[in-house]
Amino acid sequence: MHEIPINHILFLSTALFFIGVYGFLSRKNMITMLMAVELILNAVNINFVAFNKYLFPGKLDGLFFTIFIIAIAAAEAAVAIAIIINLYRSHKSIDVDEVNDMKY
Amino acid sequence: MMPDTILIALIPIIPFLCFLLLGLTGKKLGAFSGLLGTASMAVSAGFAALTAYQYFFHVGKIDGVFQKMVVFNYHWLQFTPEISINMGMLLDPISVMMLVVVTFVSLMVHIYSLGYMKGEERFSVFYSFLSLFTFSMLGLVLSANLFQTYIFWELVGVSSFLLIGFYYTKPSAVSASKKAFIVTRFADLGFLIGILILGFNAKTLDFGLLIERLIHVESPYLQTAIASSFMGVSALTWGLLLIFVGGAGKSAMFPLHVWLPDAMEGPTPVSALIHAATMVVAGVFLVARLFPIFILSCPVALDVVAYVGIFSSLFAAIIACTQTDIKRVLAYSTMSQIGYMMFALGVSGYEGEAGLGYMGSMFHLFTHAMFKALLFLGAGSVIHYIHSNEMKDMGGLRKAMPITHITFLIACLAIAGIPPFAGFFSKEEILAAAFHKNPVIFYVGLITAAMTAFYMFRLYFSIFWNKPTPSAGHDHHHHGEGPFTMMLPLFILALCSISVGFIPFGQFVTADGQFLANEFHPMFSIAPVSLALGGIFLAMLFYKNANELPAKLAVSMSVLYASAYRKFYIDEVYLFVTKRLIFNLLGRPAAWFDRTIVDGLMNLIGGLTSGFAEMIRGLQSGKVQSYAIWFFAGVLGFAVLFIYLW
Amino acid sequence: MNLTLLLLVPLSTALGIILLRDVKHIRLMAAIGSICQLGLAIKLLLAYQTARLLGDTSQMLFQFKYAWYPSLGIQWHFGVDGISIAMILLTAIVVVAGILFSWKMSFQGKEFFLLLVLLSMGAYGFFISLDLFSLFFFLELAVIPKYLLIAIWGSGKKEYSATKLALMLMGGSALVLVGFLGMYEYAGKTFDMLQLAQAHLPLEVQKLLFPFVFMGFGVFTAIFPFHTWAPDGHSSAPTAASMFLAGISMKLGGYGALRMAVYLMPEAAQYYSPLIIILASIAILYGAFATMMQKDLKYINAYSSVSHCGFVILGIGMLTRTSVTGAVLQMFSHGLMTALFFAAIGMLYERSHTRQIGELGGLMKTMPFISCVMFIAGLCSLGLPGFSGFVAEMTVFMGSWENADTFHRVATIIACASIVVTAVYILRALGASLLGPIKNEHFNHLADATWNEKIASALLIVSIMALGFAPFWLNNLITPDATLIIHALGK
Amino acid sequence: MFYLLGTFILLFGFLSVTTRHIFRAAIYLLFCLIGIAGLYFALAYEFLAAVQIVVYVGGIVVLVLFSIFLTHRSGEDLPVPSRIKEFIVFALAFIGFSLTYLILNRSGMGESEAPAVAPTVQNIGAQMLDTQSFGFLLPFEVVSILLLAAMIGAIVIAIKDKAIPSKSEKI
Repeated sequence: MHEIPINHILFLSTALFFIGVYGFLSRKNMITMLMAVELILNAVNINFVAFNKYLFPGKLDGLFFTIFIIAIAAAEAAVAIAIIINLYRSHKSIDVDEVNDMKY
Repeated sequence: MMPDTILIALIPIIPFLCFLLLGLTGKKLGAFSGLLGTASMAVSAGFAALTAYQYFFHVGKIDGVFQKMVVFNYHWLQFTPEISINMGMLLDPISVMMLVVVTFVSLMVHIYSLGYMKGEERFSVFYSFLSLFTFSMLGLVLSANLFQTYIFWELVGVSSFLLIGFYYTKPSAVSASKKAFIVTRFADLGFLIGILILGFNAKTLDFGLLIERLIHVESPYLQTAIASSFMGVSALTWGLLLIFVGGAGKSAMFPLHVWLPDAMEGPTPVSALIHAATMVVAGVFLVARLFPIFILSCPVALDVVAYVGIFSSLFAAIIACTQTDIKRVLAYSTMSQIGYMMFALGVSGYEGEAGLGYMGSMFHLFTHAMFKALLFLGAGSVIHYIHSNEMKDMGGLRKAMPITHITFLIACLAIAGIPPFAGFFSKEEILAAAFHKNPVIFYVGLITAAMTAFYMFRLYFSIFWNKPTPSAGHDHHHHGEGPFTMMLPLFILALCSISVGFIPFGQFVTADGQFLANEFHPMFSIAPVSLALGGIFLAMLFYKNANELPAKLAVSMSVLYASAYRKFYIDEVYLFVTKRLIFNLLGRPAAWFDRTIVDGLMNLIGGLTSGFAEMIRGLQSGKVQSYAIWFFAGVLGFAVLFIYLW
Repeated sequence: MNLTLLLLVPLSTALGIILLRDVKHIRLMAAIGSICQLGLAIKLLLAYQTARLLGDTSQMLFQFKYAWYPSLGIQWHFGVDGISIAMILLTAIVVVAGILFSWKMSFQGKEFFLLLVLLSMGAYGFFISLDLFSLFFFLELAVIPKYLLIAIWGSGKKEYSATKLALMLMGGSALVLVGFLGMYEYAGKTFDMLQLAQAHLPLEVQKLLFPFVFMGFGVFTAIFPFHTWAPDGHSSAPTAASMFLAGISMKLGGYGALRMAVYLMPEAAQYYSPLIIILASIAILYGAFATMMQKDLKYINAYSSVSHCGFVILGIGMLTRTSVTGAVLQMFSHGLMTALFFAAIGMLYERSHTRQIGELGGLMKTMPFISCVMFIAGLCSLGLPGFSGFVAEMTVFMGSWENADTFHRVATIIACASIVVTAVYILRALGASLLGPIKNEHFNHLADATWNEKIASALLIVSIMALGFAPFWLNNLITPDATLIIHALGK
Repeated sequence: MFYLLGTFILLFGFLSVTTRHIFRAAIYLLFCLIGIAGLYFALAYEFLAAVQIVVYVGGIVVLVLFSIFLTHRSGEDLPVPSRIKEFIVFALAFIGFSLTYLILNRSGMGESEAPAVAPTVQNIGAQMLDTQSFGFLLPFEVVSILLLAAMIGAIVIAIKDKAIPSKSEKI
């Protein structure tokens, strides 16, 4: 009935999610890590949308979640970037490995 | 009737109080401390003489037998219900005789030191040590308890240590004192174990009971002591032999004699007192003290005593012929004479005529104390004059020091056994005893006697003849022979060396306490006396005037001479055993093992713990990303675990 | 005689020290407190002897009980017998001497004296406790200040030594605690020593718990192979701490091993006796040989302590009345003697700034008093009659010899042999450091002991001599209690 | 159409996390987000697609670009991460992906045939501000407060603090 099987969409979102994870874990630059987090969030969004459309078409809850996630992602990005900038000021770097003041 | 306890107790206590007084306040007393020490020693000697008089002529003899009298006994330390250390005083012929000898020689040395040690910085310390030694020696001879003997034995050892090392800034004196202490300490280990064996077999440490229980064949104690054996030798024999080891250490018997020649590093009066007259005969005294057990229960041990004695005697005599340090010659001669005393005990029997050796031994101990002290004090005044111990620095002194010359000659004649000097009588007794018991020992003893005469006169001629008299204006011969305080003891001792031989010793000191006549057979005396005269003649030939003969002889007998000169390399063997073997094979590995293995193990445990902690700590790197990786890996791990493995 | 006083005096001294500010007042306070305590100890001794003379035959005198944690059976239970009185007396003497010897301590003097007083309080509490829990409490109280004393006021590699010492002693007390808890469980929830002694634990339990308690206390006594804290700890510790360490805390171990292990678990003690004897013999001879090679005076004394404490273990392991008495005598004697030795070394070190025997030499000339003190300590250590060491060692030998079989005899002979080795290393140390020519020019200008050092040395020497000349008073004090312990063995 | 979009999204997503050039990474991210918006279109969620473009493309990516300008001199390459770490991370990501996908495949999704509600702006608005059942007013308010708080927080964090005295003055 639907032209695209749900599993294919889920494949897409899963792949995107783990691309994000890969980026988050492998990048040292905080901004790129932040971007990877955005990818993860988007993968989740895709899931919500897909589930809403395929499994619960009679409701809009998935859509609302997606909207809220987008809003929170915006807030998160703002705060994260503020932190990054502050760190950059104090450490002259935004490399996560160099910000290891909390070790031991 | 008992002798006066207080009187006897005061004999050792006076020197002890003197020691405390001088030791604590010596510096303030200065030169007066010497007078104080001498005076107290004189009082003590007087009391000793009084005690001897009382004992020998009034109270000691009951039914014609001299008794062992315990005049005082106090439980000092109780071990088991039966065994305790008591502090007591035991009077019997030998202890009374020793009291007299010790206090008398000590008094002489005290007087002599007034002159000899004059101007010494630690004058008062010297006197306090002398007092300590006298106290310990008196305590030793008065002991009523085997363990008490051991206690004072150790104290004697330490006071000897202190006095040998009196010139403590001289490294040779320090090492000599250490050597003396450690060698005798090693022997004392034997003594201690011997005490344990005997004490626990007899269930007592009191001399009276101990001897009582170990000499009767039917005594159960003796039977167990003989029955229990270790390595095929009975416990009793072990005990006695080990005690003899202790005695041999103090008395410088081969092979524990090495400390004695080195001990000559001490001041000469000390050598005279400790290393000639009193302390070194403590071993003889100890064997004599336990003599009944030796002779009645364990003749084997007594044979060992005899052979060790005769061997040491000959051995020391050979070495004495080659030494050039006059005090060392005297030291070896002391060793040789103590060997005499030892083998005399060894060939002795117990009762009646058979006890001749015992009597002779004690007699020789007595006379030897006189003339050997005289020899040392004479040598001391020579050293005082020349400022050297070496024979080659001496010669032709007879004009410069006439008193010393004459007294020294008397002493030499006495030790050589020329009648009518003291040594002759005691030596005769010993040789006669040996002749009856064991011809081998007798002949070796004869040879030794001849050698004694030879080396003593070698010494005498080298010092007083040999070279022409030094000119009067010679640089360092500024003073005369020495003060009156040094000459007086020489006189008195010379007098004694001439006269004490005439004491009917057998009336006083015998093995069984009964009368034993001193008999002399002129025919028997011919051999030893003529041999001694031969030795003297030989020495005169060699050394009266400077000539080539000794050197030639030395060359012709080079191997023997060299090894005797090097004291048969015994010192080297000891050095090898101690320095090389004990230090390297025991000490060093123990220290290494401790630092590396034992401590290493502890450190390893600590290291492992902290290493593990270090490892875990590495995870807490502060790197957020690695936390994330671990976190994610953990999530995955749990996911796999819960989905597939659960 | 109220035993709580023995705790109150140090406690109030400690409070006083906390309140005072000036170091001069503080050390005066500490000295007064410790002297009061010495007075108390002597009074206790007299009161005890009077009570015994009057016919008091109960095992522990002056008992005091107060339920602390009734639900767990924990209580304050104090009481003393002859052995503990001997130990208390030893502690009191060493504390007075230690405080006098650290009179010049100016760096953080307040904390220093406070810790010393606390440590002594731990020791007193340990010796009077009859309740295993409070005993353990005081044991810990005696351990912890030592870490600080060494780590703060020490010298050399002090942190390492302090950590090692604290960890090993803590390990020991952990073992002890395991043993205690085991006994507590099996004996029906009681920590009371007297009840535990009556409880007769089953043999299997004893065999299980004995090694914990014995080895735990053994660590304190520097039993082989857990002795390595001693050389490092002693060598780094300041003088007073060394004295306390050797004079007091090694005795905690000996006392504990005797009281808590042998007395409470007699059958196991018999079972393990050969092992203990072997360990002790090793410690005695091996410690002595290891000492021969040491170059630092403090190491020499520390290793010789290992050797000497071996006699304590040997005496306990031999399990005869005489040997146990000897072990206690040896504890008493060794405490005084090592304290004196460490004090002498401390005085030398303070002046010459070196402890290497190769660098010292000829000090007898410039410091006759200190040298004499060291000589006396050395002679006592090598077991010279007239000093306490002789009495104690001989009693141990005698007691050991009572066991008439080859194994025990050989062990005794090994122990006896150490007197020769002891003589070697003591004379080597004394000879090299005190005698001979003066090695270093600046030694010529060193001053001799000051008044406080003289008083403290005299106190220790007099105590040593008091035992050496008249051992019977202490012997008579200890023997009845040693007999009691041996009776528990069923011998 | 969908597969084309999907390829596009994944390609740019992947490029975005692997490129060594940070500026390019941001641009790739932008493309990826646009692709997702396209996906929403394809699924007929037009409003959502619009929000996606407005907030993400217009907001967040711009914010990221700003911060890149602030913290980087442009044209600088990112450091190469260590091979081992990269490999581990890649392996982890791959394992995670396969695990997840295996589970997805194993469980069939019961697709619903219920009548669909059209995701029109009207419907969305009505339900979002509805206080009745399934209304989202409360979350909406919470999110708005969160946004406010985030805004203030971001300002506070990023502000240059001149008021705090230096350490030396303090002591």
